[in-house]
Amino acid sequence: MSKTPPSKGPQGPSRRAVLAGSAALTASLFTPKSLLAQDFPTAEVNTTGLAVTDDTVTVGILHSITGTMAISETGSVQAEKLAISQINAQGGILGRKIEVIQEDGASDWPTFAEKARKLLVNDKVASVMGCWTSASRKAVLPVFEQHNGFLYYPTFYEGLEESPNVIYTGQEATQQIIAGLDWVKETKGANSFYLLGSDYIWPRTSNKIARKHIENFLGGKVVGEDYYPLGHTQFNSVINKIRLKKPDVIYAIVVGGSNVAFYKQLKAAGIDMTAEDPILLTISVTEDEILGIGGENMEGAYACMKYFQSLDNENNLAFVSAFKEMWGDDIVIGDVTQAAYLGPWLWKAAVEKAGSFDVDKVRAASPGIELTTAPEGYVKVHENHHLWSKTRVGLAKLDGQYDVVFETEELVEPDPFPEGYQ
Amino acid sequence: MTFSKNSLFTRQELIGFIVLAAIIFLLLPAVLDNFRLNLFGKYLTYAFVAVGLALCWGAGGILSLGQGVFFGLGGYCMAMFLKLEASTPENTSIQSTPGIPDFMDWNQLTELPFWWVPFHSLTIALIAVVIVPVTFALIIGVAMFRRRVGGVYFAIITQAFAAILTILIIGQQGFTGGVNGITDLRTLKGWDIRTDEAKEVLYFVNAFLLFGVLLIAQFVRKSKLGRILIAMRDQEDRVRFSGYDVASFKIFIFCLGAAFAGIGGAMFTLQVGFMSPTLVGIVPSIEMVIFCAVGGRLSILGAVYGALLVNWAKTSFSESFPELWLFGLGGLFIAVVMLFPNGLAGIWTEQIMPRITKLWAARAGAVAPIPATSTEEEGAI
Amino acid sequence: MFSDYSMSELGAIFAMQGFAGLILFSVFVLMALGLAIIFGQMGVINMAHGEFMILGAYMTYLVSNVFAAYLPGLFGMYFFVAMILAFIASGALGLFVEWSLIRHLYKRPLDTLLATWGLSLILQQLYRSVFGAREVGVSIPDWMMGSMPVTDMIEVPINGIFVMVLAVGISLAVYVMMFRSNWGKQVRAINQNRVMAGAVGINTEWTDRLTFGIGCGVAGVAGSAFTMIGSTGPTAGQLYIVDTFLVVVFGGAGSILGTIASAFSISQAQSIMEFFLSGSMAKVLTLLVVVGILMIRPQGLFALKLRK
Amino acid sequence: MGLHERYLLKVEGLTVSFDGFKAVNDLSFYVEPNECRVIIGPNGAGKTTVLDLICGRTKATDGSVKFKNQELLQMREDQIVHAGVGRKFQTPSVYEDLSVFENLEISYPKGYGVFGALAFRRDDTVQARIEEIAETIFLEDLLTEKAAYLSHGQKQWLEIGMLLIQDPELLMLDEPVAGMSVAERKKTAELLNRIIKDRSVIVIEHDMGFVEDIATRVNVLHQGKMLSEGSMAHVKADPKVIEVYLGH
Repeated sequence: MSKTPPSKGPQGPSRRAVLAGSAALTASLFTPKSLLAQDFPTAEVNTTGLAVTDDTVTVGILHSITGTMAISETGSVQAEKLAISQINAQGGILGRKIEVIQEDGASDWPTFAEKARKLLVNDKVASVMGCWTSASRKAVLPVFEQHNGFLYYPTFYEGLEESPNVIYTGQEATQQIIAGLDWVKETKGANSFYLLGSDYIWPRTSNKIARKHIENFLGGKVVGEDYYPLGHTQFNSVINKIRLKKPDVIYAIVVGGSNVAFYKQLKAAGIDMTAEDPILLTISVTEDEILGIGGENMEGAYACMKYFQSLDNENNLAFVSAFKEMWGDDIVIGDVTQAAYLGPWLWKAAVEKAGSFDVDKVRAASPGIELTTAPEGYVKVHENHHLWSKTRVGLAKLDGQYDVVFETEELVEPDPFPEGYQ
Repeated sequence: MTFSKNSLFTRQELIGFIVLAAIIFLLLPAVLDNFRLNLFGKYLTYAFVAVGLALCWGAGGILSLGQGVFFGLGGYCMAMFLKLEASTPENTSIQSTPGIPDFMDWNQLTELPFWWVPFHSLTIALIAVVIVPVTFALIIGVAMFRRRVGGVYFAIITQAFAAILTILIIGQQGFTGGVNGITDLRTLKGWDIRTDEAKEVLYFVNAFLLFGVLLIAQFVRKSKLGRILIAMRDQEDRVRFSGYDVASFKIFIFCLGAAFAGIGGAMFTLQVGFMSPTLVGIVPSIEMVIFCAVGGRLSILGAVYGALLVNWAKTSFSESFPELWLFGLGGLFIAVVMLFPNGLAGIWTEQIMPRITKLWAARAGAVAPIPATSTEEEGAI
Repeated sequence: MFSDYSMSELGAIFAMQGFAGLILFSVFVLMALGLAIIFGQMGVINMAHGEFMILGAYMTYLVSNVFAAYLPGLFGMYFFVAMILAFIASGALGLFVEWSLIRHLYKRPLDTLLATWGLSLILQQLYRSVFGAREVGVSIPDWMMGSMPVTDMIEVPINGIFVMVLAVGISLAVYVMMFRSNWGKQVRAINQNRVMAGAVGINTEWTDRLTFGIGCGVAGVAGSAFTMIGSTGPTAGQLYIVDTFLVVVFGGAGSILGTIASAFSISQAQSIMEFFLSGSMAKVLTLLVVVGILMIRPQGLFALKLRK
Repeated sequence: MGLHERYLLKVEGLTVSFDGFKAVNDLSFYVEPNECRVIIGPNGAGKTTVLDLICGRTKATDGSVKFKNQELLQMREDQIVHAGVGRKFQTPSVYEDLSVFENLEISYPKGYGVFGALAFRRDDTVQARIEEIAETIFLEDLLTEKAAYLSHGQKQWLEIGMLLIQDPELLMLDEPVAGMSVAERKKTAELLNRIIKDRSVIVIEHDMGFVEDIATRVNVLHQGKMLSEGSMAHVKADPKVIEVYLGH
């Protein structure tokens, strides 16, 4: 790995006004630590030439602002900016204000790689919050490993990865899937499942895990499995198949625009999810997606993930109100948005634990970091760079929010390479 | 213009080639840092496609909206070799089946598919980079041109091919890496392609190959075949009734464009470090056409400038105004079509050259002029 | 593949899939009719066709919001207002685009492709700036979202029927306009011989503009109808473009009837295959078959054999 | 079927129908070597279609076209050209983006294949031949001019030149003097008279004076069928012809 020392000392980050109204934020919950920059001389906290000055530190935000993925990634950008502005309002990290350089991945994986390189090589950012799809993460991964960058990745994903240069703040597949399947088996007595997904790696891997769990651990059976191309908008055929096979549960991992088409057509075909015959269980529809689908088309479906906007705890109430204050009252917050919000906080905690911005030291300090202030509740960084977190099941309501109907008692251990599910 | 010479270049064209060579081999490496140089290296891989399009579309009048298919096929051939080299049993020991690419393992494949096996050999992979796209182009070309499908229909059908291949690659992820593509490529015969030095070397390899392709393109254009292409574009029937089998010429030039695109794709994989279906689809295929159109669809040098300019604009525009760059790109499409149908090359030959010539002529009487100043202007385009 | 099912189930499958195919057919017809007018009659390749559809969808979204806020009592009826406004909005944009762009490019059909592609990028960003990057949810009146049981196996979605009725209605309207109205006569005359049509006193400029506008307007209505079954977002239009062009080309450009026949055969083939194969493979196979047939019969299903 | 060595071209039972409309209907005629055959007939009689059928531009529905005993109907256009049949279109079709020299060069009968075209060199023989033809078609001073800048008549000559350079045994000309000025017409007549000497020619023409000048035999077509065939004097006297041309 090359860690080229800068020739001209730390470069000043380009100052771009991204933080507005941070003073107005309710940050009272997050007890400010009064760390002063002079206690942490720049030469000591930054030995690898990152963009750290005596009073600022620069991080990158790398998401799609344009293209098909912009729909999904907007919430993550907003959450990351909120977290950063709150951290700054508390005095920043090691007495340094966070400055942000934002780059557009444009829903295009080579562009992600290119921008990641720019952030790491030209801008020398101390860490990056970014990526959404697995494809974009896979594209930037070699760049982060080569230039020893540090990425906080917010999306729930298929697992099968454990990079020293990434902290995965969303759930990996087993965390999200198994608890939900157990729940539907125990409380609803579900035995037969119809697996459905958009045709790419996350739904396919997730359904593979789901199938193994259903067949090997729950003693249930999978009566059908189907994949449609990304962006597909005609689901009448699969709805017919479902009606014919009469499964207890439709396990749906449809994403993007297809989601909207699928649920509207499901409802129009007379499958009333509130009747729970069959039950619809999804891991891909957050509150964000419901905005597009429409609450009336989603009502009665169950979603399984770690966070819902309606979570009733102090952390979350403060988070939701701060979020709305910054980004408007109409906004909704989904699982990934919350996970994105954790990124800057986890990084802050790790930097402060390490007493340094150096990536190697931050990495070493990361496992074991705890966050008691997370909106989802208590989380902890695992040795494998994923988070211990609880998994919850929500019931979709007409207003587009979920009622949390189930929550695991303990934190679920992340297991990106699950034995017995390969 | 003289008609008695068989020479490859006119004086002007020779100057054009030299200027472009100076820019690519000297100027860019001198002024750009490693990161930006690598970026321009990536842009230059698109130039391969654009040069092919300048022949197919500009000279031959065949607009393909599926060049991404060939770019992708070339790129995937290269990526398959690199992935196999990266997937040694030692590197992949945590898999249930070590020694096969990671994504195959995730998809419960327990052995390498037979059509992957030949890609253990670099020689075969390098041949495949050209042969696979050309074979594909040959099949499409024979089917379409023998039946005299052309123009708009050809464009739409090639576009459908881009859609089909994208869906196939994404759907067959056990064999292709799916939507993530083939990622995490590391070494080429033990040589680490991720280091800064490697990237620099690859830039120059890429540049040399591009000039090889440009020379081939120039040769084709200057040959009788090049003139037949132009003749075909204007009066296809006349060419046919002059005794030429028009379809075979179209097939040839389409295959040549596919070969160029394949080489470009392979160089893309080497420089960027992965290959993914997003480079195969409709959107990149159409963008490649715009590189060619911006450069001036007839000009092979223009195609290179077009690829550089549009991509550079895309990168810098999206750095400065991420939320607005689609307006810029869309506007560029429209402006080129409406205002500068001959692109940069047109601006050069219609606006700039005449002025320089005039200037030169005016000064010729007084002082012996040095036309070197003109060359810098082209670099600024 | 058939052995999994009993005879009565197979009967139901074919009935239901046939019906699903009919819905898909209606969707294809709606998508393709506007393009069949523009591409078939004028030879203009409108790559922004999907964006014109999405404009119609956004109009529907706006109208639904207005009704929900000011006329909640009439909410059940808003869809009809929305479709009319969608036609007007997309049509007006079409007129403007024809005037500012297309009319300069009639002699360069491939260039219209590039220019309209640029236009589609601009429209996408415009939608994103105005409506946000996220998809918007269009609430559909309740009466349109149910289904009617036919037997206990077979249920018929009402919005499917609505789309079908709409497809038939618009096809008829287009047919009447093309073959019974003065405008249609002029369009066909121009299509056959532009110079001569101009010479006999047809205002070719205005007829072109109107044709383009009507084609775009029809696209807008289609987009409006699609809010019932699909998503409304800035980039949703791109999803339709390949299918749409293939339907038109497969039918034989220039033939409205061909477009309808091609929509029918493609949709039925796809829908039957979808039942027995995975959705992705069904799509790939359908596209391959269409492209394969086009290679054998490039003029499409319905094309006149002409003296050159 | 007996061998009729005296005929260069045998057209027998030639028929083509477009969606049921028979543009050419059961047409037969024979052309001898060094003959100049003129086809006349009112508009829509199927004259141009006959030429299209012979040179392969339109596929026949039925019948046979034999050129030197080879069946042309099975052959591709370029193969028909190689067999020795040249065709000039009604509207001048030259390559406007290329120079006069390049226009002629493309028709030079060498390097027909893809790789032949790549390897083709402009040697002295090629150059001499092109200059010779250019002189014949009155364009020797315009060799470097772009074809787009030629006058209508000059374009017609250029296209004739492009055929001459291939030295076809059978030359088919579709209204070679249409749209020309009087002076150009005169020059063209002179040109045609020179070039029809050592080959067979089929000409479509309306100008009766011109036809009388050059024709060996005349075919009169009407509604896709042969109305009359023979010498100019013969067809002029044929009542059926008079009926069609002067009737009503």
